[in-house]
Amino acid sequence: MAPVGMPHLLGLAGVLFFIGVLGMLTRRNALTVFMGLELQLNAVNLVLVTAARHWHNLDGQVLAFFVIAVAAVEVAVGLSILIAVQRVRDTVNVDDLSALSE
Amino acid sequence: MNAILFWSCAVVAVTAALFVISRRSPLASAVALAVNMVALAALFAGLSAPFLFIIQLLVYAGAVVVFIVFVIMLLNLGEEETRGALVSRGKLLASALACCLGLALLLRAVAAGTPREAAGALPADFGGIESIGQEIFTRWLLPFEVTGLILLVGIVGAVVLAKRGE
Amino acid sequence: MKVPSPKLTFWERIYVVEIIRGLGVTMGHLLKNLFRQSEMPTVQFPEEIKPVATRHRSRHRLTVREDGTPKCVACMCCPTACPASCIHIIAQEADAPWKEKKPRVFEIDLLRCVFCGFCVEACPEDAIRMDTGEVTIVGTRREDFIVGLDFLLHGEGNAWREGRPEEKPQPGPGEPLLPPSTPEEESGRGPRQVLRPKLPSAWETVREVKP
Amino acid sequence: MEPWVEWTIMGGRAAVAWVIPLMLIPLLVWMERKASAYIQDRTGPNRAAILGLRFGGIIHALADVVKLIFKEDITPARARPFWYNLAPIVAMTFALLTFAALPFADVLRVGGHEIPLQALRLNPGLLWMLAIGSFGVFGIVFAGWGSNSSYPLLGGIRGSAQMISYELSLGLSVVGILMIFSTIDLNEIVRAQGKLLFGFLPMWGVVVQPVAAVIFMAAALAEANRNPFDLMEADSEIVAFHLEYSSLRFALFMMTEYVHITVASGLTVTLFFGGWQIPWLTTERLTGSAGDLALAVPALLVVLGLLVLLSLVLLAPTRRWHRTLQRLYVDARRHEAKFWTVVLLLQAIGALALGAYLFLNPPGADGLAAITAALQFVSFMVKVTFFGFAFIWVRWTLPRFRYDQLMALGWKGMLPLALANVVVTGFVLLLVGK
Repeated sequence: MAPVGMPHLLGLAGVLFFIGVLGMLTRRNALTVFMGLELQLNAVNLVLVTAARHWHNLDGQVLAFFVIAVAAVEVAVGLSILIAVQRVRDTVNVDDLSALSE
Repeated sequence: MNAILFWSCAVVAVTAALFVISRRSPLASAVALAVNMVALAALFAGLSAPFLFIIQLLVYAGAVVVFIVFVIMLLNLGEEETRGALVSRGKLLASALACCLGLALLLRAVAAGTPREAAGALPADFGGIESIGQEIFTRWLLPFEVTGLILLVGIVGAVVLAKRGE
Repeated sequence: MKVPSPKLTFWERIYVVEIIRGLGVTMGHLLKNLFRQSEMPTVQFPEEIKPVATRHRSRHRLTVREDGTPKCVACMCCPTACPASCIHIIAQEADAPWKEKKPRVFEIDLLRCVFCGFCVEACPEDAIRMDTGEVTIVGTRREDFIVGLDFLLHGEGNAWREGRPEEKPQPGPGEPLLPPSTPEEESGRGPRQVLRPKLPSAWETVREVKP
Repeated sequence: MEPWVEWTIMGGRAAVAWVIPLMLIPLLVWMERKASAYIQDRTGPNRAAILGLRFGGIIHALADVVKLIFKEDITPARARPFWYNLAPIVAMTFALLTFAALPFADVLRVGGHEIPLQALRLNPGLLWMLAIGSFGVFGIVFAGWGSNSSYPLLGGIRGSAQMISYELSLGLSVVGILMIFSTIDLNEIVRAQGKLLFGFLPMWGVVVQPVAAVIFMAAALAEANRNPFDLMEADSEIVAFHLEYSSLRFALFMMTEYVHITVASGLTVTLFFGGWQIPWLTTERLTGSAGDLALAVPALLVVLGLLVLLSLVLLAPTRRWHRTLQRLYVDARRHEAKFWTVVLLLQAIGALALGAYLFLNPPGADGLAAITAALQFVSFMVKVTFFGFAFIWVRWTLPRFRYDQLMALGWKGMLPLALANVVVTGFVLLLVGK
């Protein structure tokens, strides 16, 4: 097998990011949209860690750490919003939650 | 980096990611997400980031996905209904754009070749708890504190949002 | 209604001290029972049999006269009184001139019986009693629990009464136990199997229990 | 070292970490039934027997297994089969994986090699425990979701909410320990607990962090879903998440509970009660200064063997041994007494022989290291078994919390207390100038 280097890792991150974008765009369930978002964040983390490894610089890992922390906050707030929305509108379908655009 | 580790993790991660966006049951998506996270955590371990490996397991797979699953059960979300076309025209366009963008990124990354790698061996404790701690609590102290503040704000916001309106 | 909750002191409010005290209590019980097992109130049933109270309504028996014939005159008082309709009697002419009838078939379905004792109250002849002390009635088929005349008169559980001074078994040793007719004729079916648990050999040691 | 030796050692380490919790399951089940019986002035199980040997009811654990294996395995028609079948496996796997990071003896130094006596030697071992421990929620969630029935779903939600809540206190209570020992490697934490405080007190976690120890043990009870926090499956009044399960799948859930107990007590022991440390006898003391331990072990063995032999000789001819057993133990049988006599005799002879052998051929440095590791393993197992028993002991002592009380205690009581403990520990460390 060919040695694995930065291009492979970046390619993998790109594929994962792209799948995340697809998920965000095509899914209706707000929760699944969230998961697409998480996929993208993960892909970014992979790039950061790869870069850290490549340049022997810990900044990438520290940034990835921050991304993880902020992602946790985002999930907490986002899911609370979801619960509140479900309580009021009885749906989490993003197509039905278009009150602001009409 | 070990080729076997990379390829197995890559296959698992991509398959799981495809599962995330293609399953109709949200719980299946969430579990696929967890598998994806674990595969990425293994990659982190291979990329000499042991601390991030554990944090990824602890925070993402252990807490975030558990929380998502918990919400799925709380809302008792069934399968996503598929009324009408699965994808609207605008979404199709956006997906195509994203697809092109992704491909472009991919091609760019591969075409660019390997950037110059830092010379010399890795520091002994690279990515370990001690070195990361040193970084966070010296050069990245302000962002770290701000992150703590964001966490606090997030917790308060979550509590306010999830509370039944009085 | 509002029930005031008791005021807790500081040490009670932090739980820990009280929890440790509680753990002490349970550990005390554990140790006591571990080292003084014979003081434990549990009765090891098949090995130790705890006698039932004398007035306890246990399995029925039929009493016999001094000549060995059943006291029962087949008057049908007990099946009439029985709320569970578990007694089945078929009468026949008695052999002695001084009594009218005797039972040809006397069956009690122990699975239907509710052990209320009404049959004992109803009997004008003191012919049925519920004082065998037999409470473990075991069988493998439903039919085993339909007990007939022979079993009620001479079943193994009746032997238990021998321990009681005031209740000597009526026919003395050597005297004929059976009435003139054969058991097959009496109950209308073959001899009963003994309704008593067969103990495995591991349970050979039987401890005596003070009543 | 040759590769196959390395692989064998690695497999052996994994096997030990795998076998310890599994082996403790029947023991804990037996304790649960027998100890609870004694606490409640009952006799407890004592009927099942093999060749007339009852072993105080431990055969019942075997009988339970046989029963659970041969019961009908039912999958409800409306269940979601994938999740339904996955749930018990997930629960059991993660519970067992958690145990992998626990060290059960100090690093073994034999012939110039270092063999870590833990299945998974991780620098952030403690975080591994927390991370994999939090995966345990998945088993419950899958069971609740896969059953596709209201009560298991509610039970699953109740259980996962409880586990998420108490994970916080669990994690935070450990921070104090990390600050004091300033490491996150579990083996290093245990090693640090071998030091003496004021010259005589072993510096166990419970001595330096008593508040954290209490919080941790309470949270561990909640994480293992044991009384007084067993709201998830409160047998007597609430329907649990594994309502729809039967046969071996149900057995897996029950076994998972006991593996959780083992893991929780293992972690409690490792963090707060000195892990594999034998009080006042550190690894250096045991392996160093040859002659100290080299003579102590065989001497101990000989004394032990002689004592047992003496007691047997004194008791056997008068048959007092048998009668004592019969008087003391209602469920002891005649050949059981004989059996134990033979076992004790063999043990005594074995101890004497081993003692004599060690006395005649004093062990070298490698042998000393092996003996030390064995002693530390025994110490670890004794502690773990004791705390496993403590879990059961607590269960039969305390009443159950109400759900609002549970949440109030977790969020309003233990979480602030754990945070305050961290702050106070920080200040004290500053003052001490560490």
